[in-house]
This record gives sequence, C-alpha cells and structure tokens, in this order.
Amino acid sequence: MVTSTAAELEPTDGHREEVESVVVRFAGDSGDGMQLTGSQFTLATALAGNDLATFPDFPAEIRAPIGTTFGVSAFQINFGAREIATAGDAPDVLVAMNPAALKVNIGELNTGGTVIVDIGTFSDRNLKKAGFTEDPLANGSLDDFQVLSIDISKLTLESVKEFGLGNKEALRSKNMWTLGLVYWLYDRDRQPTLDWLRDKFAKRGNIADANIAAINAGHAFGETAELPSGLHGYKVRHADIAPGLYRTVTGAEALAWGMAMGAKLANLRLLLASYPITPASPLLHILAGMKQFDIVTFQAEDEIAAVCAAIGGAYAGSLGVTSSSGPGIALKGEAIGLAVGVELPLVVVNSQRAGPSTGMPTKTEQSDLYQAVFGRNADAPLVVLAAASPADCFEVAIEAVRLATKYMTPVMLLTDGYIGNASEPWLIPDLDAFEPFPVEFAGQAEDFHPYSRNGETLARPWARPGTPGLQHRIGGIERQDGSGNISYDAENHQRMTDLRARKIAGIADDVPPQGVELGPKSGRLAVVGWGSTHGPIHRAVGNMLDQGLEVAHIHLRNIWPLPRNLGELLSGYEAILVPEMNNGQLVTVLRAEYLVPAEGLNKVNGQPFKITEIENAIRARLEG
Amino acid sequence: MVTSTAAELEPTDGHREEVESVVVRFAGDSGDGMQLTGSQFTLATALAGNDLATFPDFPAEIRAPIGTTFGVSAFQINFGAREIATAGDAPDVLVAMNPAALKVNIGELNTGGTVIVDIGTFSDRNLKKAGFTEDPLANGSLDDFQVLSIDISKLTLESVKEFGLGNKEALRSKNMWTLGLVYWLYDRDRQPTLDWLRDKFAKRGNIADANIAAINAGHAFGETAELPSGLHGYKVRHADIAPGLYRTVTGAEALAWGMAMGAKLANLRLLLASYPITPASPLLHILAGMKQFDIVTFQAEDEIAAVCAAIGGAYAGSLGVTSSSGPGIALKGEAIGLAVGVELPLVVVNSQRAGPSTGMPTKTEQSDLYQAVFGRNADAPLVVLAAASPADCFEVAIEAVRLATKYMTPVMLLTDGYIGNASEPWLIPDLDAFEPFPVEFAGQAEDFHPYSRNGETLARPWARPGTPGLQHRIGGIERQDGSGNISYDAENHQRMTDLRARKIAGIADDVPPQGVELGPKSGRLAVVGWGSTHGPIHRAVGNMLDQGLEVAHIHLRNIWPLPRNLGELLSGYEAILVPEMNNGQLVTVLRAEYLVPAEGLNKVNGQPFKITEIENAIRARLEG
Amino acid sequence: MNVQAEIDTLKAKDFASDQEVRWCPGCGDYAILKGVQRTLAEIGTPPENVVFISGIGCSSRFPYYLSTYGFHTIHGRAPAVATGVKLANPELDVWIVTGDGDGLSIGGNHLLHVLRRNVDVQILLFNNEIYGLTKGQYSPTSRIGTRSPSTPMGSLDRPLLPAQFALGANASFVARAVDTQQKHMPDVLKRAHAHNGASFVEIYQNCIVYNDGVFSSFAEKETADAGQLRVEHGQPMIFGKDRQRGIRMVPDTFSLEVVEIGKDGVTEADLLVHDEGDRILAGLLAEMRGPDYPVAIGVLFCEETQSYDTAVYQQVAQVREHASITDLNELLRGGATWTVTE
Amino acid sequence: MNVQAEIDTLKAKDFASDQEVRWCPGCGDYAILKGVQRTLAEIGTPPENVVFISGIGCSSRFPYYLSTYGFHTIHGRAPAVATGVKLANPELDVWIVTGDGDGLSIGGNHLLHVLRRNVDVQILLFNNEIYGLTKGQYSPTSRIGTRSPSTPMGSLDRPLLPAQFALGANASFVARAVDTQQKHMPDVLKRAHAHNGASFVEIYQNCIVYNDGVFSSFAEKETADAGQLRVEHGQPMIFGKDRQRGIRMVPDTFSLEVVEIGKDGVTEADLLVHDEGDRILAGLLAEMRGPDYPVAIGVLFCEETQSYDTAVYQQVAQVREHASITDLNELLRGGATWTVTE
Ligand SMILES: Cc1ncc(C[n+]2csc(CCOP(=O)(O)OP(=O)(O)O)c2C)c(N)n1
Ligand SMILES: Cc1ncc(C[n+]2csc(CCOP(=O)(O)OP(=O)(O)O)c2C)c(N)n1
Ligand code: SF4
Ligand code: SF4
Ligand SMILES: [Mg+2]
Ligand SMILES: [Mg+2]
Repeated sequence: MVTSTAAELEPTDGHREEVESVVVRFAGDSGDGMQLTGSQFTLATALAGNDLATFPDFPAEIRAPIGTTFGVSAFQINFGAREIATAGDAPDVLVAMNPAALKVNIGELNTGGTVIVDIGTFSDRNLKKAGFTEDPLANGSLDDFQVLSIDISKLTLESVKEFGLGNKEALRSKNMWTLGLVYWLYDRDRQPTLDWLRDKFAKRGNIADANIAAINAGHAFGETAELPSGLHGYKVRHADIAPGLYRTVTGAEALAWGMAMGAKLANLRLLLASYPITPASPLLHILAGMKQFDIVTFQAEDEIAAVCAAIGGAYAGSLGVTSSSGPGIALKGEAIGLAVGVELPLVVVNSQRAGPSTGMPTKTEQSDLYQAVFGRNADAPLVVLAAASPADCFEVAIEAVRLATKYMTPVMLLTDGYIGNASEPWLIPDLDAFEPFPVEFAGQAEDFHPYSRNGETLARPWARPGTPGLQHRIGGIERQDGSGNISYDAENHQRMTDLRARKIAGIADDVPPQGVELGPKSGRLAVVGWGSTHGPIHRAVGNMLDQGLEVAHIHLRNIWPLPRNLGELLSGYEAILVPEMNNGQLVTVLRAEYLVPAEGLNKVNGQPFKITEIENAIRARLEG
Repeated sequence: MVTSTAAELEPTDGHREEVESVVVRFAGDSGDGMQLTGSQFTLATALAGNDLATFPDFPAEIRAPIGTTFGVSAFQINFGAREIATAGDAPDVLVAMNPAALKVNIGELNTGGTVIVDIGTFSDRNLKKAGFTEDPLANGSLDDFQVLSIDISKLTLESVKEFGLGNKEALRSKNMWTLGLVYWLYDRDRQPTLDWLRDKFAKRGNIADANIAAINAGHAFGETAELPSGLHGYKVRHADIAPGLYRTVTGAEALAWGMAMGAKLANLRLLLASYPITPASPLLHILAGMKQFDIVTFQAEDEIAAVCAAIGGAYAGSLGVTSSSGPGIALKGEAIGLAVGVELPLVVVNSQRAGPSTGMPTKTEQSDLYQAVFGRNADAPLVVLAAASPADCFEVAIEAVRLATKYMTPVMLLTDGYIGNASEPWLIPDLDAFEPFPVEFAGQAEDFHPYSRNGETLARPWARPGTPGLQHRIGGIERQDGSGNISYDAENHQRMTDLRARKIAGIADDVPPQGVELGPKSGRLAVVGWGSTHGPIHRAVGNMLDQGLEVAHIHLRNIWPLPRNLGELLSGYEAILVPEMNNGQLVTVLRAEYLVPAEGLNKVNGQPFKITEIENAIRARLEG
Repeated sequence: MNVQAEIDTLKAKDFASDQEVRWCPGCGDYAILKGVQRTLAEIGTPPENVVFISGIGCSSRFPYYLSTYGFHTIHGRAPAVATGVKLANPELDVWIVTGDGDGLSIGGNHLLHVLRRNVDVQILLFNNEIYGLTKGQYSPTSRIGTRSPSTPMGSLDRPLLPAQFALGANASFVARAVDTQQKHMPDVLKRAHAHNGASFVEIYQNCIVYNDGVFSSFAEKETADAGQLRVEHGQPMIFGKDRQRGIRMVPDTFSLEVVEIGKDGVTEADLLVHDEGDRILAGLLAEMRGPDYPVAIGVLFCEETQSYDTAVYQQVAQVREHASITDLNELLRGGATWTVTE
Repeated sequence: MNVQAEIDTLKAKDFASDQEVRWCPGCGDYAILKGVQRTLAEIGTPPENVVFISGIGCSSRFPYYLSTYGFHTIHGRAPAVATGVKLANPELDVWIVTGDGDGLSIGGNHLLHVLRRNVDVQILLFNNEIYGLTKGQYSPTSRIGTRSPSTPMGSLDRPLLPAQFALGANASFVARAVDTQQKHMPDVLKRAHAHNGASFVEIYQNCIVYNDGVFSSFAEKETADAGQLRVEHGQPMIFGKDRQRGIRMVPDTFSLEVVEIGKDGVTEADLLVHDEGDRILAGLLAEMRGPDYPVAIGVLFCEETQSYDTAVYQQVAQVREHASITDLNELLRGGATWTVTE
C-alpha cells in the first residue's frame, strides 16, 4: 500500500497517461455535496468531448446522522473516448470524503484502483461511526489499491481562510477542493464550474469566492504535489460523437419533457395527477414547474385518486397522465381496468423500484413487467412500453401519448429508478421537426355512437363534454357495441372482449418492426433485453462481438403488444438469453408467446447489471 | 305447434317414459319465487336418487319493474340416472311464468323441448313489457317446441280460493302450482315440500295451506289432464351414487364451511375481513352467522381495509381471510405484496365475475388467473388454488388454510360466480376423520429470529404478540435474512427474493401429483381445465371417450406452483387444449412453463361452457 | 360555462335520457331523479355543458337517466374522477352522485379531499343507510343494531353523520334534502349549484327493499311538519304543523333546545336565527335528530370562498404571464449545454 | 391484557429496541419517541402485550425503535391492520403511529373508520404539515401557499384540521400534544391509553429539514406559554406566562374569545370551564389558532363508550351462549339431507 500525506507530496512532471475510459465515484456524507460535485464534473467532462454516463446513489434516509454508513451519498461517472453505455461496472477511482464513504464503497473498487481519502475526517470517532474497528488506512486492508490520503479538510480550511467563514461553513468547500483535484487528474476545464458558482452564489459573494478558491487550491495541489508512484495525471481523448448541441439529461427530465412534447403534438392540455413516491416523484416536480406549457399538475390524496383524476381529465378531453412506482401502480389497477373498459386514453408511468411491497424504494429493479402486462382483473389488455435509457424516455413518452390518443387506450410506460436518476449526454432534438399527431375530437352530432369504431384502429370516438349534441353516458359495466349503453347481453360481451383484445393486438402493426441493435440477424445467441438493462447488454454484446462470439443484442421498447416480427426474429437464434433485473418476467412472456426456449439471466439486488456479468453469461452459453 | 288450454286437457293413461337425464329451467319474474321453486325441486330430485346439478340465474337489477325482461329470474336443474357434471347445456323443459321469461329463455331451449307457459299472464300489456310485438303463442314462433299453455294463474286462484287470501297473495302460490305439475311430470315425491311449507309458514297456517293446495292441484292437473300428444309423464331412474348422507351445497356454503373447518384443523380463530361485492358477499354472510365457531367477521370500509385487517389478524395469530371479486382483488394487490414480504399466512378468496372493470357482476368468468399469479408489483410469488365445483370448494378451502399456515404465505383461492351460486349433491364428510394440522406458534425466546427458516418448508416462525420475549418488528421494507431488521443490503435482497421464490416453488412437492381424470395418461389430446369448467369438460371428454376418441381430461387445482409432474405429463400428449372462460390465461402459464404447444378454447360471454362446445373443439382437433 | 341561452325553453324532460329507469318500483331514487331534472331545467345550463359523475351503487346509476354527459365510474372514486374533469375543463358544470356506501365507506377519502380542496362540484349523497345494490348490507350511516346479511345479530359500529363528516372535512357548503320533499329539493340543489366550491348535499332516500321507512319519523307526509326543520339564512328556526315550535340556544352552553312558541313566555324573537356562515351552528344542526329534535334540512352551512379549480387556473395564468421560457425548444436548451463539432 | 406485573420495574429504556434511530438529527420525532417510551414505562403493560402499528413515512419508522411488537405496514393502512389485530386479540395494547400524509392523505378513509367504529387503539398522528420521507411535498395539513417540490408556486388547497376531522368522524377521544412538551405529552398519552375506544392524539412535530419552525408560534420555549392553552376537564381555561389570560364564551354566540384576567373586570370565574364531554366545545377549541388565539392542547374531547372490539366479543359470547348448533358436523347435517343406500 502506498499512502502519502500532503506534506510529503512534491510536484509531478506534468506527464499525462492516455486512457480510453475511466469510472470515477465521488462518495461522502449526505451533507458533503457529492451530487453537486458529480454534476459539475459531468458537465466539465461533457465539455471535454467525452461520452459519458452517470449514476447518483442516494441514501435511503432523508438525513442520516453525520458519518454513518447509511448516510453515504455517492455519484458515479463513466466517461471515455469511446461510446459509453453504462455508468460503469466498478470505479477506477474512488473519492471517499469520510470513513463511512470508504467503508461502503471500497468493496466495489477495481483492483489496482485509486482511492482518494480525506484523512482529516479519519478520527477515532468517525471510524467507529462507520463501523471500523481498526484504521483501514493503517491495517493493510487497502493494499490492493493506490491510496492517496490527503487532509482535504485542513487544506480546504487553509485555502478559504481569507474569506472569513466560520469553520463549518468553510468546510463546506471541501467538495470543491476535491473537485479541483479531480479536474486536474483528468485535465478538465474549471471555468464552467467557476461560472456556475458565481451565478449560484451571486448574492453571497464570499461563498462563491471561497468555493472558487477551494477548487483552485485542489487543482494546484494536483499540479504541484508529488503523487505516489503510479499516480499521475490522465488524458481522455474526445469521443467520436455526432455533432450538435448537447446537454445532460436525466430520465426524469426527459420523461417530463417528452410528456409535454407528446401533449403538444397531440394538441392537448396535459393533466398530470400523481401522488409522491420514490423514485417517481420527480416527474410531478418537474411538470409542476412547467405550467406555462398548458400543463396542470395535481397532487392527489392517493394513487387511486390520481389515476381517477387522470381518467376524469381524459374524459374531459385532456391528456391524462398518472405516475407512480410499483406499490402505487398496484393501487391503480382497478381504475386502469375502468380506462380499458371505457376506452379512454391514459398514460400510466411506472418508475420501478425494488420490491415486493415497500421493498427498497431507493434501489432499482425491473420487476413490474408482470404487473404491467397482466396485473388487472379480467381480460384487460393495454399497451406497455419501456424506456431503455435516460434520453430514450423522451421518445418513449411521445410514443406513449401517440398510441394512447390514436387507439383510445391506456398505455403503461415502464421506467425505473436507475433510468430516472441517471443522466447521459443528449443531442437536443429540434422539436419543430417532430410530426404532430393532433387529436380529432368527435364533432358531428349526427350518427354519433360513443362505441362506434374507426375501421383501421378500432378506436372509438373521443367526444368531449361541452360538445353540443354528443351527450352520452359511459361506465365500467359492459357497454353495448355501438351505443355504449349498459349491456348484459352474452354475445355482446364476447364481441366487446374480442374487440378490446384485437384493438391492442393490432397496434403491433403500427410500431416499428423489431430490429437487432448489434450482431447478426440470426445465429447462435440473441440477448434480449428491455428497459434499463440496455447499457450493460449493449456494451457486453459489443465486447463479445469484438472477441468474435456470435451474439446479438435485441432490445424491446414494445413490451405489449410485441412487435409483429419478433417471433420470427427470435426463431432465428439457437439460444435466447433474457437478462432482467427481476426473477424472470419478460422471459415468461416470450416463452408463452413464441414457444422459444428463452432463458433468464436474473439479478435482483437493487443494482444494475454489470457488463461482466452479462459477458460471463454470454461466454458460458457460447463457449461452455 | 301444439298448444292446449286447460279446458281441452284430459287425463293421460299413466304411462311414463324413461329418460336418462333431463334439464329443466324454471323462469319467471323476480317476484315469482323461481329460486325457491328450484331449490324445492332440487331436494325432491335428490331424494328420488338422481344425480343433479343446478344453476340459479338472478337478474342484475335488485327488483326490476314487474314483467320486464331484465327482471327475469331463472333456476336450471340437470338431473339424471347417470353422473351429472353440469347444470346442462340447454333446457329440455322451460317453465315460463310470464311473457318476459319466455322471451329471455326460449332461445336456449332444445329443439323439440317443452315449454310450459302461464297463459294467464299473456296480456297485451305484459307482452309489450316483455318486448313482444306479436303474441308468440299465436304467431308460429314456437313451432319447434311442445307448448303447454295453461292458465296457471286462474287455476291457482281456484285451488286456493277456500283460504280467503287476497288476489295478490293468492297468486303467490302460482309457483307451487307449477311445481306440483312438474313434480307429476317427473314423478317426484311432494311430501318433503309439503313438510317444508308447514315449517316455513308455521305461524301463518292459511298460507301454508294455500301453497299445499296449489301444489296438489298442479299435481292433480298433470295426473288428470290430457296432455298434448307427445307429452306425458317421465321417469328418471336412480343414479348410481355412492351411499351415505347427502345434502345439496352451493359453492358459497362449501367455501364457508371449508374455511371454518380449515381454521379448526389449524386450531386457529378465523377472522374474515371483507367488503360486500357480487358474487363474493355470500361468504361474508354465511360466516357472519357462524360466530359460535370461533369466527369473527368484519365488514371493512373497503377492500384495502379488509385485506389489511386480515393481515393484522394473521399478525396477531388468527387465520386471516379476505374475500372479494375481481375489482376488489385488484385493490388488494399492494397489501397482498406486504403479506408476501412479511410472510404471514393469509387466504384471499376471489369469486371471479365478468370484467374488465365493473363488467357484468352477475355473470361468470374465470379471467382473474393472470391477476392471481402475476398481479402485484415486483416478484411476489404466492400460492394459487382453484375450486372446480361447488362441493370442491370445501376441500380447496381446507387446503388453502393448510398451505397458508404451513408455509407462512398468502394463498389465493379462485372460485367464480357460477360455482358460488350453483349447487350439487354432496356426500357430507365426517369432519372428525380429517387430519388436523395445528399451527405451532413460536414460543422459545432463546435464539428466536423472526426470519429464521424451517429447513424443510422454508417458512419463518409465527410469533404471536402477547408471547413474552418474542417481541420483534416486521415490515414492508426488505428484511435482513434471519433478524428481519430493515436491510438495504444488495446481496440480502437477492437472497431474500430467491428464498421467497424457492419457498413457493417448493410447495409443488407438498401437493398431490397431477392426475388424469379421464382418458389415457398420454396420447393425442389432453384437455386441461381449471375451476368451474370442470363439469362441461368432464362430460365432454367422457362423451368423446365413449365415442372412441383418444382424449384425456386433466383438471388443475394447483395453479401456482404447478404440480411437480405436470410438465412431464403434458409432454406426453400431442396436443393440449385449454378451455377457459377468459381470453387465454392458464394457457399462457402452461406454454411459458413447459414450452408445450397448448392452445386455448376461449369463451367470455358470461356463460359457462356448453358440453357441445367442448365436444366440437375436441372433434375438430382429433377428426379435422 | 353557464351559458343561459336556453333558459326559457329547457324543461325537466329535456334532461331525461332514452334509457329505461331500472330502480325498484317505489325507490326514493325516482323522486330525486325528478327533482334533479327539474333543477337542471331551472338552472338552464345547456345539457352539453353538464356532466354527472357517479360511483357504483343503485344511486350511482343516476347518470344513465339524464341527457347530459355522464360517467358511471367505479366504486367510491367519483369525486376523484370529477376533480380530474374540473381540472381539465373548469367551465363544465360537474355533479357527483354517490351513496352512503359509495361516498362514505369505500369513497370516504376522496369525498374528504374533494370537500377540503373545495373543487367546484355539486355532490349529491343519497343516504339510504344501507347498501342497496349489493342486497342490503349495513353501511357507515346505518344505526347501531341494524340487522343485515353481514350483521345478522345487528351492527355494532357507530354511524357517521354525513353532514358532520363534511363539516369536519372543512367543507364550504353543507346542505340536506329529502327525497319526498319535491318542492324543497330544487331550491337546495340550486343553491348548491350557485356555490363556488364543493357543495355537499345529503339527500335522505328511502330504499323500499332493504331499509324501508328508516326515515319515516320525518320524511313522510304525516311526519314532515313535525319532524323537519327547514333552515333558511336570516330566518328564525320555526317548525311544526302550525309553526308553533322553534329552536333556541340553551343559555351559557353550546347547545340547542326545542321550545313551544307561546308557552312559558317564549316568543318568536327568542328563537335562534339561522346563520349559514356559522360552522359551529351548522354542527349543532347536523347533530339534531328525533325523537326529541326535528331533522334540519336546507342549507346548513355556506361559506363563500374561491374554489380550487379557480385558484389552479389563476396560478396557471400567473405563471404564463411571468414565465421567461415559454417554448419547449428553449426549455431544452436552457441550463448547461455544449456543442460537439465535426 | 393490562397485566401490571412489572409496573414498578419498567423504565423508559426498557422500551427501546436495539435498532439505531435514523431520523434526521434534530427531528421532532426523537422527542416523541422519548415521550412514548416514558409513557409506556409509566403505564407498565409488559412489552410483549404492546403492539405498535404504523404506515409509511418518517414518523412510521417509529415501531422499529421500540422493544414491543411492531409492524411497519404500508402507506396509510395502519388503522386497518390495527383493527385486524384488535379483532384477533382484543387483549393487546395497540398503538398506531401515522403522519399527516399517511393518516390524512392516503389513509384518510381508514382513519375515518377506525375512529367512527371506535376500535380500542391509540392513534398518534405526527403532524409536521409536510411529507418528510418523500422529501418535502406539501400535505393535507399544509397551509395554503406552502411552497414544495410539487407546489413550486405555493399550494392552493384548504388544509384539514386533524382534530376537527376526528370530531367529524364521530371520534370518542380527541387530544393534542406537542413534541417539545415532554412533561405534558405522557399525561395525554396515558389518558389516550386509558380510554376504551379509539383515541386520537395529534402531535405537533417539527420537521427540521422540510418544514422547520412551522409551529414556532406556539411550540418553542419562548412561545409555549402565550401560544398554548392546556385544557383540563373541569378547569377554567387559563394560559399565558403569568396565567393572566383566559378563554370566555362570547355571549349569545357559538364562539370563544380571549380575555385578560383583571382587565375590564374579567375574573377567573368568567372563564370557560373545560368540559371534555362537549363535542361542540371541542370543535371550537380545535379551531383556535394564532395569532389571536392560543392553540389548545390536552384532551379536547372524551366520551365514555364501549369500544367496537368489546362489542364484537360480547356479541360472539351471546351467540355462543344461545347457539343451538355448536358443532360443524352438526351444521353440515342441518337442513335438508337424504341418505343414499347401496
Ligand atoms: C371495488 C368494488 N367493491 C365493491 C363493489 C360492490 N358494491 C357495489 S355498490 C356497493 C354499495 C352500494 O351502497 P351505496 O353506495 O349506499 O348505494 P345504494 O345502492 O344504497 O344506492 C358495493 C359494496 C364494487 N362494485 N366495487
Ligand atoms: C402506496 C404508496 N404511495 C406512496 C408512498 C410514498 N410515501 C411514503 S411516506 C409518504 C408521505 C409521508 O408523509 P407523512 O405521513 O406526513 O410522514 P412524515 O414523513 O412527514 O413523517 C409517501 C407519499 C408509499 N410508500 N406507498
Ligand atoms: S335496492 Fe333500494 S336503493 Fe336500490 S333501487 Fe331498490 S329500493 Fe332503490
Ligand atoms: S425529513 Fe423531517 S420528519 Fe423526516 S426525519 Fe427528517 S426532520 Fe424528521
Ligand atoms: Mg346506500
Ligand atoms: Mg408529515
């Protein structure tokens, strides 16, 4: 183990090693500002022209006691000179702002990786709080890593001395000092962060000054201190990225904007009715701040009220959207059945999290596919779509609105806590280039039948209250074909059940045929994914293809109905592997639909797949 | 068409034709007492030694205006000298107490069948109310049937004249007059009904007398009137039935008693928490009247409260049972997930009805299998059992209690409106002969871990509040293996998810291997059913076997986990046909589990399968 | 959109749909249907701007029998659906029809919150103290001891008083009507409609099949005069056949008593004058019941406030006025961006 | 089972579990935990006969920190679970812990019904006027204008007053405590425990992270005396640092006013004497709030009645006593049967 204290460190020679990609994790106490540090580093990295993906990892507790392991907050970024598909399996660099952060994260660091610790926080008391019985910096437990022990606390205090802050306030700049050091390590430009600090603390100039001084001090430390052997500056070259204007976007943002855009394309007011729940709340929060875009948001008394208000909004001619996570979606099941029966458009967003029951609200999982496809009483088919990445949420949201309004049907949109919180660079689309799909409300009183059907889509007309002459009654009791009046007629129920099923099944003709993202269009093995497993599958299949294995990546957006060509496509592979962050759900649907011997690769530990896990599974099947 | 008025009729010669089985449907206005008539006829038929099955068909409205089609109430009975599997595809005899009853039911009568109508109700006004534009008795529309038009109203009034009842009250005996006639037709003993009338109207002797006089008059009419040619008395011989003490039982009764029996065998207090809903309410009603058997019933404010109260009861050491129908079960989904997570025993009864949404509450369907197996957020496996007939409810209820308490798991018991209301003869079991399975609560404070596991069942201990030293905390957040403390640990969640799945999967070893009810153990075609399709499948397969076709009947009680041997069993058939009163749900599960090319035979018109429908499907597959 | 265009021409029958009414003969719902149709005609909002939303129950079949827009939703959820309708289009006249089971058992939470939020809807709760549609189980308003299929030995739980519940929910309008009081009902309903906010109207309704006569002590012709106190804002509280009885405050207490005018020196001037704005008084009126007290009907409480939907759209208007970014393209390009060049 | 065996030996710390308490440092929940542990020790029911049931929220973590039986259920449903516990075993001491979101938003219906039914449980509603656990959205008790992540421009809906809601729900016991009033709280909680029926206790709780200081006008050391009126049955309503202020009925109205003792001839005898049995008075007390009025704490209302669970088991006992068929075998053989012989 190599550790050094600040005093020993001397300037390096300025040599920078080139690396293709790096994973850095910032970890500290909830109060240490790690999320902010991470997002500034992300921006700087994007500006440096790297591709990247990030993932924040919040503690489950709101504000755990300082220094405890369950109060640790982390932010991971994977960036590189090549396409980046995930936030990275394991960090190459771990920044640990206190013993607890070290404790929680060290297990995941790559062997030979670098740990930067703020030794100023390694008091006996803090070690004990973190659950260490011995000092990990002294007992050899870090021998596999490069350890850079710096008294960041002290150095920060020194660097901001002149601004006359209290000790507590001054220490708040520790994260910026650290960021400065990491900026130096990867040769990032500090300027945007300095600008951002000026702007953010415009009214508290000395805070801005202190933070800026801290960044600069951290950076200078890197430039001037002699790092332990093997540690030096790195260079990560430009990635080959499509030109254009970029920003980073989280899944929650992309979803909110996509929903707003979908409503605009449909020419509808958007009514989002929701009830807070982790990790779904951000959609509500973001749309609540977008009222200028003909958006109304409603925090209902519970999830049932939320979905019902969205249905009411749809009945009155708005785009009704409701949003929750697993337990809340379970509560909406009965009402979603009503929407299926009355055939009103409705978008239901499920930000999945680990379950069952309350489960682990802050951990990710993709285990609500069954609930989405099957989770209602009776035969109640609807459309299920899944977003594959933060940026993908934008398009999937628009598609959800398109299908809901065109086919007068509820659409369940599956995303998850990982996608929602993770961010990635996004080539900002030109919204004016999107094809509008304005809703045509029923307008003609003559020959109006609320349950007549469009010959092509089988959708019934959408007649808005307020339209003269179109008064009609709908409800949850079976409706007579055509008139919509209550009907207990046996054959009518058969016909209506068939119509509802056919309408949804027919949507398979209106969605793109399933493509193959990587690899051959038939062959030995297809890895079929959906949702947020996209990144690791994509990279793993890419790597295996590079290594000459015959494997393809197929990723489903359309979970129900499945794309028309999927059965044929899958039958072209000898084996099918379905990685899912659940106990095997899509795999059930594929097996039942196509009688293909698809096998699951399942993981439910609240963590996204690692690329290596998928690589290993592919190898086991092709080489074993 | 042959019609006769009472005046024309002369005595017959007393000859009785022997028939193997007959289907009779009594139909009249809701106020005409058809259900009562039917149940008396059922009793007389049982006493005559026939096998039988019955099905009542109530109107959806509480009390529709008299004489309307939607106010028609019917009761069908199939009885015979052979084993009777269903209430019959189509009636051979229709008793229509008014024009509306004729209108609603005539379409289902077998060609050549007999209609008995009370011509005294065929006024212009009543015809119009029933939606007839012409008199169906006069316009040749009944030419395909034997029509017996009798002025039952008038004959009844005459027969009860001497008891001094008002006109309205006197007419109430019409149903008994008719029953007397039908008793004569099928040579049934009147005495039990006469006794029952005496008992029922013990305090209103003249009402009893009038009804008795009406029965006797109806009977005498049959004996003395000359029936139209082709119409005469019938004889249905004893069926070959196991000896013993019998009663008729509806599914709702058998379910209630089975639940009470299960609780007794488990040595537990039974807490039923429910919220009224058609067709599930009878379980609540029946158990509410059984408080002397250590049964507490609770009408909760809604279905969510009901399931939660049942869970609370289970936590406190009772047998928690909750019961509803599709829409109500949908509401319980979130809480059932809690029960899965905290691993408490819970029995959830779903009396299925036609959906989606409110659907057709009084019509039957089996479309909640998806909801039962898949309808919760996250991976939340539980046990799903299905009852096949009214009497089967008794055993399935006991089995549900046994599995719930032995494995500390929720069990979903599927029944449906058809089973619940239908009745069949039941060889009353000797309850003392049942093997008890008393629950062993945790009692030892030393080394108590709420999430330790029984090595064989994987069940956790059940520690009742009130037990000194076992205080512990459980909840919906993921629990640490062993201690049950809150845990966000990644590997623990994986382990617990796997344990929950393994525990349920392991139950496959504790249920009987799947048998074949009829036909070969492998071969050309297996018809696989579940729930209330049992009757028609059984009879249809039996008939086809009689005709030399190679077809088997397999009927599943264990829907999840599936019996251990089922995959192998199914793989022995070339084709598998799965008749379901839904759009194809069990078939999905079988295909996904075993990759067998099972096909659905689906029907969702609110009516049970007809035997011929299944016969035709079998023939199409074997002869086509 | 209270366009009064056809006010002079609309008749009660213009608000009847073509569907056959399917309640039990003699059910109190028929009378309420008539009363509502008459009220709608008198209000005069064109039928296309009127929406009736209901849950599930006999009462909740109501929308099918009206020529307006109607939505028969699911059990207990009508207030939530109606809130969505108002948020999507606040111009519509929205009425909710619910029962004592639908509104106070499974739907209690939504009723609570629609009242608290003060969404501009009219809520008609048909209270028959029983579950009609599911064949007669007791409800949260059933009196202790009610024998029903689920309580064969009599119910044991304390009932709710719907008006008291509504007051506790911070409702801004609470009123009562009786199915048999055909003249009185439209007045109450018109007041409910005029109120800007959530108007709660409990309507005593006789279920002839499962709970016949449960209100006979005040709802029948013979008992109405002695059993009902019709309150009117600013008017003294008088009742009885000869209008000889009245309600007075019991001095130095928070309670009311029945007095005989002309007896023990009591004059009309001693009687309490109804004040719709007094929530506490409304609570006292809500609690009154027989045999010693008359049942108060009419508008028990009315507080003028802004409705939730009005406030929502005011806020939207404010945001629109002050928003710096009003174009989605612009929003996406706000914050930190960077350009990648070829 | 109120076995008082260990009454002399049980200490507050005997009611602490081995789990690390994980609320934010400075959260009012810590003080309530202390108060409850002290109360439990003073009541002296052995820990194995005590059950705490909660929903979801910061407050609902409570059971983990007690050495009693505990069940952390799902959002809003604790009253329903607790009802099941009491119906299964009425001997247990059952406490419900809930928040303003858990209890009054998603769980409003269950709270309504557990109160109405009068199940013998103690309900502690931690009111911090915010959703803590989900990071600060407004709740049904948040004041109009509350800015929160879901209402960035300020909330628009009228809040509920929990005590008023409980009274409207026909609750038989309604009380209030304050997290900072450590001496007062156990008295209130012991009264709640002693009450046979559903006891509703609203506890004002400071959420230091998302709603800090929302009760500062009466909950802090400096403001407590002037801001709180501690009501006690049979005692005149006096408050203020020097106990110089009091509450008086405004003559001929249903309202209260604050008076200064010794000013304008007001003496203690003029003050209103608290009557726990007066639901209307309780409603008036519930409505009082600053700046002009003190906030009433203590037992606002208490009505002695039979609890639901007691009644249920009485009825069961009656049935047992009178049932003619007490054996299942016999039941199955009741009614019409027939014998088939070989
Ligand atoms: C989720 C759900 N639970 C239960 C039911 C069954 N159900 C329908 S109406 C009703 C109660 C009706 O009572 P009330 O609201 O008083 O209406 P009424 O029939 O008396 O007018 C019940 C329990 C249902 N349709 N849906
Ligand atoms: C069904 C469901 N919906 C939503 C949530 C998310 N959720 C958890 S706690 C909570 C609100 C907590 O507020 P409150 O009851 O006031 O408790 P506090 O945290 O303020 O103590 C919400 C919305 C959930 N866990 N389950
Ligand atoms: S059951 Fe009662 S409430 Fe329902 S329609 Fe009949 S009389 Fe009316
Ligand atoms: S968020 Fe608020 S209520 Fe929750 S623990 Fe922190 S301070 Fe307490
Ligand atoms: Mg009712
Ligand atoms: Mg709160």
